[in-house]
Amino acid sequence: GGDDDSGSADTKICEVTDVGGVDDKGFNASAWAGAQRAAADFGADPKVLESQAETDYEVNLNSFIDEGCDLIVTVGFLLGDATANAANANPESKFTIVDFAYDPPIENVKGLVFNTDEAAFLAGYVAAGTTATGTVGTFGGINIPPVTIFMDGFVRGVRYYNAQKGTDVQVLGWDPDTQEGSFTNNFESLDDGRAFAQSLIDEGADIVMPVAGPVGLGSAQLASELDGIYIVGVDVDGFEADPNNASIYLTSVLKRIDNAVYAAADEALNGTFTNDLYVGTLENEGVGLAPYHDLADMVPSDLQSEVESLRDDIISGAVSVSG
Amino acid sequence: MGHVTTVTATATTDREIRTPAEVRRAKILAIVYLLLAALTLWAFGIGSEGDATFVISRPGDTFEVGNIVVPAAGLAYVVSAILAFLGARQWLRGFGSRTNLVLAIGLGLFALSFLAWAAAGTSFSLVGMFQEAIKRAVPITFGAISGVLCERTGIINIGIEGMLLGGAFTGAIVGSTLGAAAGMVAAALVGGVLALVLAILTVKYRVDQIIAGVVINIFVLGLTSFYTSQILVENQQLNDAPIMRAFEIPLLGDIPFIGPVLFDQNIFVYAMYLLVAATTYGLFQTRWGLRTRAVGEKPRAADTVGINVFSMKYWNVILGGLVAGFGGAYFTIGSVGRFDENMTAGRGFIGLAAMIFGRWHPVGALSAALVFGFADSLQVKLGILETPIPSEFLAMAPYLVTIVVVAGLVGRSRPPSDYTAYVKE
Amino acid sequence: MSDRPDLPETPPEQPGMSSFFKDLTGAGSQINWRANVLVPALAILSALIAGGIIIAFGDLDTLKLWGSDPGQAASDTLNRLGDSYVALFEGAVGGLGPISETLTRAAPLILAGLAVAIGFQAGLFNIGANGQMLIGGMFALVVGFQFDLPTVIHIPLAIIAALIGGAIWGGIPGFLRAKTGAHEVITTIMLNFIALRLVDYLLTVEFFQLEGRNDPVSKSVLDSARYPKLIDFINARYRVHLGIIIAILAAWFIWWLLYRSTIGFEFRAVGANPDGARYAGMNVVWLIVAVMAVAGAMAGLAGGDQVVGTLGRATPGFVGVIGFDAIALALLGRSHPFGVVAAGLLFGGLAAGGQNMQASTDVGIDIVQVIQALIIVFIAAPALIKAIYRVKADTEAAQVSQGWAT
Amino acid sequence: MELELRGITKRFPGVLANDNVNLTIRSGEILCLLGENGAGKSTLMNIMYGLYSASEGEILVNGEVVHFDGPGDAIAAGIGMVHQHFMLVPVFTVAENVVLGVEPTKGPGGILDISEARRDVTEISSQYNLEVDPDAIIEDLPVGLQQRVEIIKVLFRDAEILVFDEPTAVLTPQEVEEFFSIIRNLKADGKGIIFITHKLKEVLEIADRIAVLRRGAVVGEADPSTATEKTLAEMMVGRPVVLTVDKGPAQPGEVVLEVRDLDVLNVHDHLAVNQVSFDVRKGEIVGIAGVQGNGQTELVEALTGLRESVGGTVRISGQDFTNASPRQIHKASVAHVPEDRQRSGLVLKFTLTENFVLDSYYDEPFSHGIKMNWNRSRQEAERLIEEFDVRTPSSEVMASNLSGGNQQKVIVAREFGRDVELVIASQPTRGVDVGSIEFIHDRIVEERDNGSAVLIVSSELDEVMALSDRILVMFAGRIVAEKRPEETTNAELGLYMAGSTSEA
Ligand SMILES: Nc1ncnc2c1ncn2[C@@H]1O[C@H](COP(=O)(O)OP(=O)(O)OP(=O)(O)O)[C@@H](O)[C@H]1O
Ligand SMILES: Nc1ncnc2c1ncn2[C@@H]1O[C@H](COP(=O)(O)OP(=O)(O)OP(=O)(O)O)[C@@H](O)[C@H]1O
Ligand SMILES: [Mg+2]
Ligand SMILES: [Mg+2]
Repeated sequence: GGDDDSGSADTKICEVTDVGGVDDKGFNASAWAGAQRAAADFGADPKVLESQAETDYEVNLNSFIDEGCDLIVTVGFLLGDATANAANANPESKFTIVDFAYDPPIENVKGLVFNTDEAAFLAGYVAAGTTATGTVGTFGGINIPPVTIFMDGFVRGVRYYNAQKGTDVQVLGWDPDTQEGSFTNNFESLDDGRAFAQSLIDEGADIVMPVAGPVGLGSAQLASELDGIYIVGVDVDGFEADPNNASIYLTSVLKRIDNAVYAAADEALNGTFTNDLYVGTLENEGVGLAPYHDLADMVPSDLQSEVESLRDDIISGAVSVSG
Repeated sequence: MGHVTTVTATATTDREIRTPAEVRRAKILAIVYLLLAALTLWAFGIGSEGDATFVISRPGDTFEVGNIVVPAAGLAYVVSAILAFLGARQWLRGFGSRTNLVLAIGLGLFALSFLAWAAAGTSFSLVGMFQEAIKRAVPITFGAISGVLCERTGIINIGIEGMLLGGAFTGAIVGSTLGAAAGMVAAALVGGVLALVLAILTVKYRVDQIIAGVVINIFVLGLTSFYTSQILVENQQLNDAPIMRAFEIPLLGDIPFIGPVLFDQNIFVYAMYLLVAATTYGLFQTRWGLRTRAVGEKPRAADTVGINVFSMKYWNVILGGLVAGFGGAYFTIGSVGRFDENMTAGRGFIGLAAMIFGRWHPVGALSAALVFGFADSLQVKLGILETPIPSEFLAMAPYLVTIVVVAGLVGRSRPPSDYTAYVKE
Repeated sequence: MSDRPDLPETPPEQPGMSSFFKDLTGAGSQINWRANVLVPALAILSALIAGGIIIAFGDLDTLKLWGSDPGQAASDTLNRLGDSYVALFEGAVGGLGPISETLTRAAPLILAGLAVAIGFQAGLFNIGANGQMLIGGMFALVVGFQFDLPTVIHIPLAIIAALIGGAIWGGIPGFLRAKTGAHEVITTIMLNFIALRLVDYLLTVEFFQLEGRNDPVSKSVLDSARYPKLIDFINARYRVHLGIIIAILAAWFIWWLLYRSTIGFEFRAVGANPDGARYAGMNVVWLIVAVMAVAGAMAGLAGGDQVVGTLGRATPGFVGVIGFDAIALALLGRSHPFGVVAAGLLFGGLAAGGQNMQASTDVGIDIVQVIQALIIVFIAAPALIKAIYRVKADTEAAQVSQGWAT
Repeated sequence: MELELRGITKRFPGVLANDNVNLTIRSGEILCLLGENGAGKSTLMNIMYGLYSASEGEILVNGEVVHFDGPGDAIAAGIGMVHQHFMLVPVFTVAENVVLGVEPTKGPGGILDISEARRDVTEISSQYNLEVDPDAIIEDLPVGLQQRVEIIKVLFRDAEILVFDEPTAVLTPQEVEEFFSIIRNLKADGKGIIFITHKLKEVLEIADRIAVLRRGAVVGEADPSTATEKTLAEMMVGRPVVLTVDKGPAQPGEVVLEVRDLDVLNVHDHLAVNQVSFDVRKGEIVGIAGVQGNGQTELVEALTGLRESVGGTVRISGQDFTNASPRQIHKASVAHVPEDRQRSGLVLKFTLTENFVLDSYYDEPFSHGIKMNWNRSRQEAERLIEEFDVRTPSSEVMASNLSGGNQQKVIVAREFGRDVELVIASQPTRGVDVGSIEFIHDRIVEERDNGSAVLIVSSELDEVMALSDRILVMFAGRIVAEKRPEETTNAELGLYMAGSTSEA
């Protein structure tokens, strides 16, 4: 096994990535960011093992268990089974898994899930209120729930806007009812990011939400070369994550995986660890809408305030995002 | 005796005879036409209503041109009729030397009808799609031309994929640090170095050419992935190259449809046009070309007239590497400025297919690459026209087209070279 | 007749190890240790050295240090390399756990390696092992979760399914090559991509998906179809399973097929000289399809090993890059089934060790890929090795390709 | 000019191809180089032409030691060579081939001046009356014309010393005469000429001096005025040789092979065999004569199932075997000695044992079901090696390690080793030394006398004359004449081979 003595004395926060790798600019990355921040604040050292293939999950988990990590962070549904097995085999270790929930819950695993559609709903509403062409678009990486939940929320947000304002803003690239739409089928090719955004723009979209990790950077790049084209970022605030093209991010659908992981680490290292499912919502700011930054004056102030109240309505349940 | 031997000239006679293989192939092709006709009729014709609106100009073009509106069903009926006719004619007489041309036209019509069906009831931008097709053809063309240069001197270059990837990687890093121009040069150079390795392995050590190429692919993939995770992840500033913007060529750019599609592109596209022209002229009009082809076709013959076979092979392969490396820079400097593991995703191999499809001729290679580019941009486009086809299948399109093309045509195309390692005692 | 050298008094060959060595040495009368043992060994050594250099360059801080304090930099680099390779070694053979891990990873590698080696033996270059693994795996998967049968029937059934799936996916390029001359190098690679997408799609289909979830994760294989673990009674974590035994049996079978059966004779004849094969009345067209189908079947078995052996389910791209490592492996094993087994164990060790290296040092796991590529470079060009180490070995470079069109 | 080879030695893996050879050639003379296959003639010439580098020894031009790094240097030194196997690029035009390597160019960047090239070609061809169309594509030209292109090529590089390596092997007697007058012109023009051949008559007709090579060494020079075919042959082989085959008269029985109106296409889809009909009877040897490339290859391939015919029928012992598979034909007990042993007759990477069962492995006793019986195969191999005197250390060495002649013996042994009703042998003794030729010829006659029908295809007129009971001449895909050897002459057959049709 992979046990080496270096620093097994002090506390460790350990992440096992899925096959996307730690530099996926997506959930592996934000989980890692949270782990690192927590490690810094609580004087632990952060460790990560990248999984190259399915077969690696079990091994990576085991080597962390051997290292006696205080919290093992696993990322994504692919690690669902492996994490469950490891947790059951090692009741004394603590785990937390991103984007996954067990039912019934496992004693020593904390699931971290996010109602991303709540935030995406708001983004859709903003986009619908801001578009000049009356058409907005979105595309995804792979047709899987953690991706399509963004697209569902986005489209429903637009529809809600149309319903409110009697407008007819079109959304290209996703149909929540048939669950079919436009997908790059990868989370790597920035060139696809360009191409898919371009084809949406060709059809008149002027605001695009790419839900495909780094692929979106390609779309942002394209947008920054054209004028009047804006991007809605996902997961993290594109304005900060992608400084080159900061100016074209209308807003971003925040999915604060980092905060959730940080919180879990906090619990684990300070003896308050529970296996209660963590659900990121607008309410607990596990998900949210990023500020408009440079484009603030592009979003009419009354639209801004409508978004604020819409947020409260969603939190209060007055408006349902799963429309 | 002059006259005696001229009698011997060719053992042919007036009696026109086709090989059984030819006949079989012709019939198969005919059946393909008929199947396409049936498919068009059944899938795109019957029961599909609504007009498809093809947008062929962009807002802001110098000359705005009206949209083309076609009834999907109507078009399908016409196309399937034509295809059926082609099939019948193919079965009865065949098209002789024009077979491929006709096939291309037939497939084009089929694609058109397919589009009309997909876009029925909505509108979509042909300009956009063709523009995208050209962009996507760029790395494929560079790969294919690289292949042509190598194979014309008798070296199979399976390593194109690796050279593209190496170029992309280098372009990103050098571009980020020393600027785009330096990035493109460096990318080309890296391609050249990889090609040199290929040349040494195959020419000097007589390693099986295909193995050598595959080695280069695996090696570059491993190396770039290793350094990406090892260096680029922590040092994003090394992976943030400037990007070549598209610029419109005066006048040409104003031609309706053609203009925006062909002449409002970035430097790589224009470089592609130049490259194709240059290699075509070079291969068939210059001394270098004659010698290159001689070395490929019959190395010993070239050797006996004092041509240095080895250095010809070395230089042409290296040249091919430079081309592939530069083409690789398209992925980063020419498109998104950022390198990602295995971002070439098989384009190098599609380039090889394009080379074969294009019969080892630069212009042929370009046309073939455009077909793939089209298939590629088509799948992007179809995603947003809610077609019932799952996106995973759309994503297969370029690869399927490649297989169909190679299977359909390589059988009949004769490689221009003797690929066996040249031995000199 | 007088001046004709006498034949050696050796009795006619008995099948078995001696003849295995004969095969291993081509047709030479005595064992060619230099060509088949020494050169590969040196190739591996060289690859490790070159890999070390690459690792060194992967560490910017130390690289910077060279400017200021070369001595320190040197020792840092050496330590880093030392740690890395020690970790690599321990992770591969440092105890029962690592060995179990090595064997677990060796099984699919060996099977996929056979898939490539068979191709080489018949002059075909099968780069499609990955796709064939995926399809074979999916076939085994369906059998694995769909039917509820006693183990003694269920496992063999899953194996057969895997063989069939792989054979189909391998047979297609074979057929295309034989009938249209489409070169297998291109078609197999394209079929890899297609298989990848196909699996992505299938995993979104109700029938395959885990009940109650719509992630692209398949239903789990029933226990009755899972390969039993071999030494989990010692430690539940030792996951080496039946797969490795199946792999070795498969290697033996392929050896028998190639060197003891008429079919193998035909395979090898087609590979060595297609014209000669036609002249000898062999059905070259059928043979090419058959070769690719058999190769595909082996790859399919490798995919099955992953699904009903190691993983128990299918997810997008569940075979990783095993199918590509298999190429290096087949070359290293000189396309001989038993050579493939040896090479498979080595690469299994590299994979397990690389895992451990990543865990205990900061050296990324991709380096294993690089080292494997380097191994092929040196293997593919024995002349290179001979030049470097001044070995006198009459090894000629492996030859597989037969140009483009047939 | 004077060119001297001094102490030239050349080693190949396992072969001493040239052994301390000394040779001199001067302007205005014709030197004939004689030697059996593999004696080292081509190797020596290739060294002189800078293609191979000598292991030892040196080359002197006009007394100066020169060093050739490649043909370029040799050409520069005024040496030209017409190779045994033509060195032309098949898909190029005549003009392109002639100027290749010394292309006339116009403007910058080496742009080809092809019209200039055309002019040069026409000039030379008119000067030495070697008419040929500068724009013809080489692969469409018959060998005779291809040879002219080679000669023009050499003259275009104004060579002083011209080497011809077995130029007459592919020519009809008439073409040979034509060729001789050409080189006589060249000689008169002050060129020095080295002329390589196996054919003793030709040597005596044309040579000023004769040098004989054996096993790589010069075994002596001969004076054409005094030498006879017999003495030359003995110098070549190193022992007395019988130059004729002794065989009794044939007793033809019933028809075994019956070919009617056969049409076969060649690789370029041209009709290579055109309405060919003939019979071969039990107990007779039928020889097909003809210049290479007149359809013999395609004919044999069609008869043995290696090429689809597009018209006509083939019957063997009464049954229809038109377009049957090689396997079916093999099962009909037909022996086939293929034209190109290395390409199709053998698998060079296989052991002799494997090669001996190459076409019968699929059946008892060599296999049972799909299980090979290697012990049995090996015994068979050793039997055949014994019986056919194949020179090899053991049955387990690779075929590639055998000499050409011994490789041929392996094939003959495999095909004649079982009892067959029909023997089809093309070029049975190509590249085989005189000793082996005798042996193989005797075996062929023996097969006939054992009651097989035998079909021989050979471009060696002498061989056809010596072996056949009936001779068919093939020209341009047709059978243009049928003769009995005793009622015809080389000269007459040569006429038919050159296309003048039979009025008999
Ligand atoms: N490239 C080579 N490698 C190894 N051996 C060779 C090579 N070329 C020729 N040889 C050997 O060298 C010897 C001389 O060959 P060479 O071709 O010179 O004979 P030759 O006199 O020209 O015979 P032929 O009359 O058949 O042309 C033969 O034993 C031949 O097998
Ligand atoms: N290309 C080659 N590579 C390696 N060894 C060769 C080659 N050619 C010939 N030899 C070796 O040289 C020996 C002599 O071969 P060579 O071809 O000279 O015979 P030969 O004199 O031509 O007799 P034959 O007339 O039967 O061909 C052979 O036994 C063979 O082992
Ligand atoms: Mg010989
Ligand atoms: Mg010769």
